[in-house]
Amino acid sequence: MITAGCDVGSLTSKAVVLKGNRILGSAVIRSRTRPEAAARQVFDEALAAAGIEEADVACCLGTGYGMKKIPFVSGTKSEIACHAAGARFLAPSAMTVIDIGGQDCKATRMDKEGNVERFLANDKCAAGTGRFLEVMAKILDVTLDELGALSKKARAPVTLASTCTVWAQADVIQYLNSGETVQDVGAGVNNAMAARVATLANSVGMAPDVCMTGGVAKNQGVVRALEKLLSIRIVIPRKADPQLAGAIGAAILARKAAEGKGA
Amino acid sequence: MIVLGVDVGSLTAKAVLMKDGKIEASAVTRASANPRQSAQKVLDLLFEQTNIKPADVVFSVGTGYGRKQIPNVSLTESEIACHGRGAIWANPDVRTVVDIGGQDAKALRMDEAGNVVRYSYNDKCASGTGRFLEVMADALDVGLEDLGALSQKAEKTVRISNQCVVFAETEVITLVNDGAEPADIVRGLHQALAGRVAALAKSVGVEEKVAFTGGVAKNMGVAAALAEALAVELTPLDSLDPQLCGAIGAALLAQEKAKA
Amino acid sequence: MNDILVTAATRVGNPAVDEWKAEGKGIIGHVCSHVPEEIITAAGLFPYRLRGIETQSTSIGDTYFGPFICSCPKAILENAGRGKYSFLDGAIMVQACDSMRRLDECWRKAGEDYPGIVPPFFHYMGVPHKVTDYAIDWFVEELEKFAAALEAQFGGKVTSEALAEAVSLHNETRRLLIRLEEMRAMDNPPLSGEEAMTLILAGTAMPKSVYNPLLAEELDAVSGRDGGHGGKIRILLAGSVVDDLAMFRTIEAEGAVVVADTVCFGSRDYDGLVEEENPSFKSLARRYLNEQFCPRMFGYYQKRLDVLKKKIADANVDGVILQNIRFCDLHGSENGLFERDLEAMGIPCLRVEREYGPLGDEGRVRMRVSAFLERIAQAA
Amino acid sequence: MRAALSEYNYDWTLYAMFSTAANTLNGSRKEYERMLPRVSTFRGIIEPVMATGEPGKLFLQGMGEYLRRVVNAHQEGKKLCLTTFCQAPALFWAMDIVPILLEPMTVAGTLVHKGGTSEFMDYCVEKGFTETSCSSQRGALGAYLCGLAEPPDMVVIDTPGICDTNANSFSFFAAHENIPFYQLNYPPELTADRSREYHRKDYRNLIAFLEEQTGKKLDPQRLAGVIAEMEKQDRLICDIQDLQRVVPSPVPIIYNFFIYALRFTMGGRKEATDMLAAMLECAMDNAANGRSGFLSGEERARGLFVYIDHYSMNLPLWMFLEEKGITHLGGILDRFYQARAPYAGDAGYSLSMDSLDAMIDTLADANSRLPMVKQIRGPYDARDMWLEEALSLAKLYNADFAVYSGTPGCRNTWGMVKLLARDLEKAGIPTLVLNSDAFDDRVESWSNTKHRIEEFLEVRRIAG
Ligand SMILES: Nc1ncnc2c1ncn2[C@@H]1O[C@H](COP(=O)(O)OP(=O)(O)O)[C@@H](O)[C@H]1O
Ligand SMILES: Nc1ncnc2c1ncn2[C@@H]1O[C@H](COP(=O)(O)OP(=O)(O)O)[C@@H](O)[C@H]1O
Ligand code: SF4
Ligand code: SF4
Ligand code: SF4
Repeated sequence: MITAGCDVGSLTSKAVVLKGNRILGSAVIRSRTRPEAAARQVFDEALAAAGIEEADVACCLGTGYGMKKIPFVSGTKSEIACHAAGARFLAPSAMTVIDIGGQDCKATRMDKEGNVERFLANDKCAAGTGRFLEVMAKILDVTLDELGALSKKARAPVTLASTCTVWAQADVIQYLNSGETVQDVGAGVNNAMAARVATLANSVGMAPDVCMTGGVAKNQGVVRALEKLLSIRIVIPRKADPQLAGAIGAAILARKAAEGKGA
Repeated sequence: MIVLGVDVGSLTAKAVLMKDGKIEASAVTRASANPRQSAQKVLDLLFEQTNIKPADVVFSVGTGYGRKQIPNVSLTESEIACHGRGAIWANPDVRTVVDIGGQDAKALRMDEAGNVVRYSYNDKCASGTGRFLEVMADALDVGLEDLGALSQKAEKTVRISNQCVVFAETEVITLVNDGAEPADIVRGLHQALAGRVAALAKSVGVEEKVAFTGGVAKNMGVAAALAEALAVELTPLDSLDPQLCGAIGAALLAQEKAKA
Repeated sequence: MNDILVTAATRVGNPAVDEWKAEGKGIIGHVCSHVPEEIITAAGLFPYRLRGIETQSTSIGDTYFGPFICSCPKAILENAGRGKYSFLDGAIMVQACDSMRRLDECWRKAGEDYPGIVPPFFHYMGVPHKVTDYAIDWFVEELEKFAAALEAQFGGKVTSEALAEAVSLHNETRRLLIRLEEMRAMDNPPLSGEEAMTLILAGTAMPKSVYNPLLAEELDAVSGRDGGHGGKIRILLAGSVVDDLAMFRTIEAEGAVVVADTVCFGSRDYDGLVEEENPSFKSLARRYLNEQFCPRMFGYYQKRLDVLKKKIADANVDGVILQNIRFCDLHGSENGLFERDLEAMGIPCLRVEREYGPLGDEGRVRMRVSAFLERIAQAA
Repeated sequence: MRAALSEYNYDWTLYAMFSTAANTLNGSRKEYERMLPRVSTFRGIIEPVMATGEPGKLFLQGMGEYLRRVVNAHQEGKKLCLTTFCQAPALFWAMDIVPILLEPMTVAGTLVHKGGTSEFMDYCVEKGFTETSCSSQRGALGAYLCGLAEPPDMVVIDTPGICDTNANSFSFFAAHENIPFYQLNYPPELTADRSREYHRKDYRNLIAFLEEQTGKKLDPQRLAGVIAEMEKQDRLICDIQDLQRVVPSPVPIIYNFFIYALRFTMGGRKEATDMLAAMLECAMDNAANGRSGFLSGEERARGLFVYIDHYSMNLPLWMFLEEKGITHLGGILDRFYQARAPYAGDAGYSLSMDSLDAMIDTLADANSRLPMVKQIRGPYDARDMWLEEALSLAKLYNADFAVYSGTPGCRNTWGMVKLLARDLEKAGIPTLVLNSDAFDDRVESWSNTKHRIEEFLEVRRIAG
């Protein structure tokens, strides 16, 4: 059976087409202002990548911030449930998922069946979201890809005002002005991010293995710092882009729905 | 006598050359991560426009976030003092200055002599800054310069509940998704920003006349909302570019020091 | 539902306020469930609980309060600053929580800049944080001072007959609201949480003498009705002050029904009757200190947990939403304890931090609520 | 919590650092150099503390002794009571209970741990405590919540009615650990008789509670000893604070910190008295020779700290002021309102040893004048409260400016500091309100805070 998942996030939209346990095709695009259009586009791209027609898809579920706006799906599921399912698929040993997306960060604990047992989401402040890293990367004049690597090259990472994206920004500028290296400041950024996430992960009561999903899982600096803070090894999905986890989860839940199991 | 004022802010670098108390040339450029480079860039732009040579400058003053990193300036001064000085030069009746730049908003009050008697910064959130508008302009796919005009087309105001830049961005995206008119949203954003900054200004005590400076002052929508929130009329600084106010203040100070 | 009730629940001003004013009688605003409203009623005045509803921003509030303060008192000051509370003849400030008690000086200071916004009668009252005989004695003196101040300002006399009458009037309100709570606890509640809250809120903005008969009528009208809420996930709402309907709407829009609460404006106001036999300031002091559902009463956590557990059992609750307004550490951290202890008993909990009612962002709360409801449904 | 952090107990680490540091001062230069690596991050403050000579040495020894008592309490068969800095420790010492002063424990941790106590603060969040709460408690509280310290047997506070955030963190801890809890509750007015009555009754109740917890009666003899010591300390503090009025001030600025740190922990014990006596001697010597308390000699401006100070990263505030020649005139933390203090007016207390009742009552009075308890229990502009105090201190001590430094966790002061600043400015005192956090430099880094202070001095033309 072929199913699909479409995850319209605050920053990016993702779609995945699944056949059994095989990803036939996937796509990631920037979301911006029109979720309907973004969903359509990313879904079409995924279908094209999979080389199939929309009619071949037995069931497609939507998730993410814009899920209520996706016209072609047969139902929706929360991001929490989808990331959990996606993480299970990508890393079958996962019991805890840390998902850092563009506008929030969530930690979810699952039971053996992969059901959500407890979750926490940061509602406080944008510090601790992917957007925080984007803003910082911009000031540091590096790409998102490069930001993660800075940590490795740092000698003495700075301590950053981590309570607020914008305040941290002021701090970053102040540090650069006083001659700190881009590596040390960049590492400070990654550490500040990790510190916020660690608190969340600890509060949810982590059980091993811990799997990280969402775009920020691609930032090595954050992942390493987080491992250090949590004293634990973090599993980063290799089977597919971790940013796709939500969409994959939606596709899996779509399959369950189509098979009449749950949902 | 030729003097120079350089203002390296968080988002833009500005420079002004003054000759015998008149503005000879000015330049604005986007600041990079390195303030020294930004300063150099804006100075290059500045001297390109005139046949005055750097060597002709008798005194220079640096200000702004990156002031400590500006090469070869004779003196540095805080942007608070410079904005005050610039505004009172443009209009001697000005007593309160509201400055909204890229990174922060400030309000200051001066005595007749232009000494700052009180000032305050925006509180711990970025909702009252130019950065807020930049992010929103981006999210709405509107040019920064066009926000002001757009807000004047608004028929109603859409309230933005999040103060946080990052969360407000998502909220704006959702609003657009829900079919709200960009113009109405922009007016809501302007009111939100003006409301926060008005609170700041009121906490130092608003005394007429009030001038509005900094890059955001170029946005008529914010200016209108600020005037409304403060219930005063903003005093226009004639033809002076509000974004240059700090650099002008720095140049004025340079002139003063050179004379002394 | 009666229009007057809906207006009173959702607007700062309402016809009951206008009518009362037209009769030339005074209105006293207050801000905390620990204020013995009976004294105000006994003085011939109308106790009105202040809210920050209908605010768009807190520009005036932010001028006086600092940034790290609960947005609720800021929103109240906003309304005051904009003249929306011009119908008040007096206001009483109390040591509710630290954010709220600073409304006293911030309001007075704002009065220097916005002339006329401070009501002619402005009284500060202390409320003990513990219950001992000397705390009750001290509080009784505080109540006497308050009553004397009211008498001096408004000329009425707080006689023991008037007090007895006020006590039975307010107890009547409490009894009606407890009846409402029982209806909500039914398997298929005849009304939604939003409707119930509308009824409750209205009472804080109307003279009880006007409110009681209207409420009784509504309760009779809905009793026995099929509310269509059978089989829905049943939620209890706890934590910081909730004085508008947005939170209820958000939760119920996701398909759940709010069947109970322990919030200020909700059950916190009506739980616990005042002794009706020869009521005195002492009986008031006892009632208002002994009901310690607010974490401002330090050291009574266990008691509050017991109340919560009882409500969960009575209303057959499936999950508890523990919300707090940002910077409300009292509720925020007590929610942490509740979560630990309730989850250990197998009761699913969701903690959310938010802004005060009208300043809140529904979208972010909705996302969490929907995932929470999924979690409960999955477990079922 | 990071594994490395949980290797050693929090309180034990502090004890080891302080006592090692105190010992270095007794040895030769060579021994000192050898000792330094063992006190790692703490080194940054040893030099400046040492530069103050005898008082600094006695300060470190006093803190070392205090911490020794904390870590050994259970071994010595004593009860440990978790309490707050604005609760007079004298009563506990008199009842043979070792008080854990939570906020001073946070400050000490801030000085000793690399990166301060931020990770411990985060640990509170993991236990369900709010991250917006006052950081002065959250630092050490994190360590106590995760069992990284000698566990307290009970909790006693006097902040209900004063500060919710403070009281709440203690009641949270007591509920979390399910241990006995006692609160002294203050009414809003300071000097009214009925409030004093309330407090005295409450204080007696507290004694009954402590007796029940320890199974021992309050020993009048012992109480008298502690009160006599407190009385001596009060006199010394008043004399030092009198000298601070001289321009230039002959009192080294770091003394303010020493005074409150030891008064909060060792008030009523000899160690604090010795330190204060040494301080007075040095200050008098400076005064006699017309010297300022600055190493550099010159006093360029005088600042009043209307709230607390800034502690993160090796006391940078004091180093900065020292470098700039700006006298720290103290603030609410070191004003205790003894009747003979130069600022006391009629709000002062006097200790009495006439009878057991008199001792208890006057100790209760002293308690009711402690920092925060006095200033912010009621409306900020009421009699004897924050505004009146700040204005009179500024005048009495010839302050050129005032600074509010606090923590975003402080609902109380953030609810009124804008008003205070406005009123101080109206009285001609330039006032700076900092957004930083005294204990957590992740809220605002010290370099940014310093930038704000420098800018203020520059714009308001203070200190040349
Ligand atoms: N190549 C990359 N390397 C590191 N981080 C990345 C990369 N790509 C994206 N990110 C991070 O991921 C975030 C977006 O995550 P995503 O899960 O797509 O968010 P959402 O689902 O909310 O739209 C970005 O803000 C960015 O910080
Ligand atoms: N043409 C324009 N129209 C409207 N707003 C503008 C314009 N140019 C700049 N701005 C606003 O001004 C801000 C930059 O202000 P500026 O005073 O230069 O900042 P800083 O001094 O902090 O670098 C930008 O964030 C933007 O919001
Ligand atoms: S503190 Fe900063 S990141 Fe947090 S809400 Fe405010 S602007 Fe956003
Ligand atoms: S919500 Fe909390 S902080 Fe706000 S007024 Fe109520 S108790 Fe106070
Ligand atoms: S600093 Fe403020 S919040 Fe912290 S204990 Fe003191 S009064 Fe309370």
